[in-house]
Amino acid sequence: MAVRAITETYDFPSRSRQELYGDDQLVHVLWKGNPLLCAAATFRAPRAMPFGEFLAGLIDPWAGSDPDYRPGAGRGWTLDGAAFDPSPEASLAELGVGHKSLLTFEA
Amino acid sequence: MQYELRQQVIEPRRKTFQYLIERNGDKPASRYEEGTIDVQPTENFHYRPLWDPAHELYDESYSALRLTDPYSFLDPRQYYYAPYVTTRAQLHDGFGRTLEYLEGRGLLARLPDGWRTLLAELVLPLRHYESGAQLISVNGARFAYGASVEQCLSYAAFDRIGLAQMLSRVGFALADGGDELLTAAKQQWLEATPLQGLRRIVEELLVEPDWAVGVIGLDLVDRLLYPLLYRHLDEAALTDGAGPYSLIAQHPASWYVDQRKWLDHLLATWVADPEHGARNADVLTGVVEAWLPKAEAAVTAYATAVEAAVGTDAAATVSTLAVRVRADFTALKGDS
Amino acid sequence: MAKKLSMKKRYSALTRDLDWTPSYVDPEKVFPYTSFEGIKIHDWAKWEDPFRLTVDSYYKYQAEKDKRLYAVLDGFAQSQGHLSLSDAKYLNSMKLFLQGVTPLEYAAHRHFAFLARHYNGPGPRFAALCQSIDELRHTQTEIHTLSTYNKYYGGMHSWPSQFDRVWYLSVPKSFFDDAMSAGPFEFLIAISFSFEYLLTNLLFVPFMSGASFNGDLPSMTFGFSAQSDESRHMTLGLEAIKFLLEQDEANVPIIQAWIDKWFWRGYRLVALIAQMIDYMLPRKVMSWQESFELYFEEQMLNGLFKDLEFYGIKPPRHVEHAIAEKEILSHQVYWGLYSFSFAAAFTTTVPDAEHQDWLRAQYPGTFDKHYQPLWDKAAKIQADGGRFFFQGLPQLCQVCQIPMLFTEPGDSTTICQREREYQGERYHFCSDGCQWIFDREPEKYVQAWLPVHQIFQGNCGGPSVPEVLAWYGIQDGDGGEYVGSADHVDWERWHAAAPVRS
Amino acid sequence: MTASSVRTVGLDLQESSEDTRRVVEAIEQDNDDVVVTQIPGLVKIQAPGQLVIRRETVESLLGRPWETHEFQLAIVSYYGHIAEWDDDEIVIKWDH
Repeated sequence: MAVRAITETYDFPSRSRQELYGDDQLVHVLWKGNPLLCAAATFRAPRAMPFGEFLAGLIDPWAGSDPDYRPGAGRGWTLDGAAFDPSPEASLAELGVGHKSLLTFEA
Repeated sequence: MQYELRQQVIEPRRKTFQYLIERNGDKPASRYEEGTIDVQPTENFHYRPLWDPAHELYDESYSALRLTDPYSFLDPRQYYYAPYVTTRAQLHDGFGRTLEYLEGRGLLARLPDGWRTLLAELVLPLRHYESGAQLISVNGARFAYGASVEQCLSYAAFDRIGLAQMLSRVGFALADGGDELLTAAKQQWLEATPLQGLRRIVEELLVEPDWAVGVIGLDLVDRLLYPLLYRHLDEAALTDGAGPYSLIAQHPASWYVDQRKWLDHLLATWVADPEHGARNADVLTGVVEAWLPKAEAAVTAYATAVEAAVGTDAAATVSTLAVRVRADFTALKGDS
Repeated sequence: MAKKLSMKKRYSALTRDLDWTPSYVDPEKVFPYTSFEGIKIHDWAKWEDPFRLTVDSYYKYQAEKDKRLYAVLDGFAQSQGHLSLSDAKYLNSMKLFLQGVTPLEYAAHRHFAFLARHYNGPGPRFAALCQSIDELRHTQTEIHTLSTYNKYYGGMHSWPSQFDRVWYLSVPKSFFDDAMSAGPFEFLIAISFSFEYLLTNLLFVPFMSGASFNGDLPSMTFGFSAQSDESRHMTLGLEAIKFLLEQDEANVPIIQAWIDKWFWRGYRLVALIAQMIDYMLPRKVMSWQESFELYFEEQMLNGLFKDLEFYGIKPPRHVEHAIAEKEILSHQVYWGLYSFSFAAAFTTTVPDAEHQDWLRAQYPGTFDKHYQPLWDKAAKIQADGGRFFFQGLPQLCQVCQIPMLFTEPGDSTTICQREREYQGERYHFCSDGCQWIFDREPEKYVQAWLPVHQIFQGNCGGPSVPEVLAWYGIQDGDGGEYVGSADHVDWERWHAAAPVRS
Repeated sequence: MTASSVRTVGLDLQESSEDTRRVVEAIEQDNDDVVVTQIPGLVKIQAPGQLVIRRETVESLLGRPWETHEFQLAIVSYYGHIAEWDDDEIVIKWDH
């Protein structure tokens, strides 16, 4: 269904579109089954960033909000709903992690 | 048994809100200031209006008249809601007492015929003028930029409905409680020649896209109509044995004095603006050139009918008033 | 003998008879905004004026109400009344109120002025005009009521700019921006009907009753005083919906879709109220669940919607999800605020033992099972010298803009995630309700100014938390943990000086 | 009609003033099966079907003239539909 406006066109760009982040993008990460972290986190990361760096530099410090978290403990990863087995060396772009993709893990 | 609180002086952390501290330093602020300054949102609006995608929800470009800082204009009356309704409750209470007195003594029935005709056929129809004035003012209440300007316009809009109701109540009183004179007055407004200029200008101002042009255009009419009706005719009534007219006129007249205070100050603030002042003055000149001749023609036609009813020099009064309005606008620019 | 007109006839002569149809200009141009939404009005004269209040009576009663209110405010300030609140942390609820609700009153003031100008019918125009200046009253009486507290406590000093900038305040702001940017009929259904009639009791009544119970006489007085205007506004909402439904059958599906949208939009907004009622009031009046059952389920679903059935209107879409959430909503939202209060202009804290007992008693089915363990863990972290915070920025719902902390319907342990791709970009939603709203008008919601995304774009003062907090105008001690905060320390100091016997 | 199909309507009034207490009494006099509950700061009044506030009754209890507009100073909230608000009475009921 389309919006009903007084003018024929009512068209404004997304205020979160990827080009606003240059070579970077936003990535959402959800720790499933841990209610201590009430929601998924959003990170800004270069598309060329290797997954290992993303994990160690961004996810681990955040997941460490829970004192019981051990760095690298994540398993059972999914990417946008599909099972996902990332190689630490591959970049986010190579792994198919896109702008505002949702990664989930359990620990 | 006696208790006493150990004396303790609690120093406040701050004396007012941060937005006023930044403007004026940390000193106590008035309720008017706390309830007005910086209250309107200014940034990060989420969605463009479906009814006007070219603008933001609050947008300075809704008028050609701009202020560098919208709060360089503050209401000299310092009306926030409570003093506003309190003052107006007194105005309407006073009007109600006047009407009660006139009705109680049967004084309206003793009006000279010409004055009765004036009230019924020329003054009562102006309740529709007030109703149009309300729409023009409330448009400014939505589209003006900044809570100080729009607040004055909001109250002015409500005032106009109040004025329309005052006139309507005169209509009830003249008809002994019935509404037949009001029905007739509406026909006058719609059809009588002396009123058509006024109706036309109100309708044209209703479709004026710049809210401020609408408000100033209306004010140009007010500047001719109010002094004519409630000052010139007030004096004529007293010499002509139409005291009840004067008793009624005092109430809209006192409202008009109040209305001038904020509006004159707004005009002066526009012209004095450090950044937009010169441009604002040009815009105002354009508005006066476009609308004052129409206003003068409309009110003169009306005044001619007034003369026919009560025989004063109403039309000449209008041209004197128009000269003064022009001079006031010239002086306004000279002051800056 | 004077003829006396009935109140109805007199009122009509004083208000709607003032109107005329313009002939010197095109009437369509005088009212340009009332056709694009597809609502059909055949006869504006069918509008029934529910409150026949003339201008002189309006001034008289409003002046009387304000006289009473300001007398209370002055007396309270003179007697240092703030010292007799139940506790300084009570004021967290009023901080959120000033930051998040007062600006909505102001927005309503401005946009009812739009309706007061742009409806074709004089009846609804006059009702809107009254509401416009009533809402200005509410804005100002709230500011003036809370002004006293602002002098002695944190978090209230910068509310107007915070409404434009701070992450959690984009929830109320986007809600009202959504309504204001809609056409004049949708605005009326959104605010007058869905918000004022359907949901506002949930906001004001338990909350103001809570103010009374917690020694906040000024807020109780302004709240009840504002509500007396609100009852007129509710009437406008109900009259409006009946009028629109009766005008043309083709209006019914349009109105139904607006009810569906605005119920959910409003319900998500009052999630902030749910946590206030259950977690921010030191002395409790009633739980969120009780207020929801009383003010929404009993009065609206079993009362109002039975009435609207007559027109073919059904209860709002997704209402079953709201009902299913009533035992978990306040806990989830407060836990979220607890996690992020390092970036807020209010403080949060672990509920004390007595408070937890109350929560347990009110929510026997959910508190022990799901939320007690969280508070135990938070308390343990605190006992070890730390304080639990979510050390990152949360994923936000594209529509309601609340962090995506809500759970799947019927499964209170799985975070609900909904996703849509629109013009090559992914968008996420907290619920079926929010996703449905996006799907109707994606062109609108792609414009959302999502605080987290804006921080990452560098539009909020800088990349670090201190820079963002400075841009938010949050001062030292405004946010974070209540225990040890500036308000807590001051409160303890002021009350250490106990009354002494002479 | 079963009992449960009669929907209630209701009013929340400020409990603070002496005048309001008389209004509550008037409502109790003029309506059957009224349930009055107190919550902090408030009086909650509910009745099956409809609620009427009559000027005459309020005036006799107050011992002075009372305009129905004055009800505004007492009302906090209501549910139902204000079917009538004129010089003599205020009626709250559901329409359908």
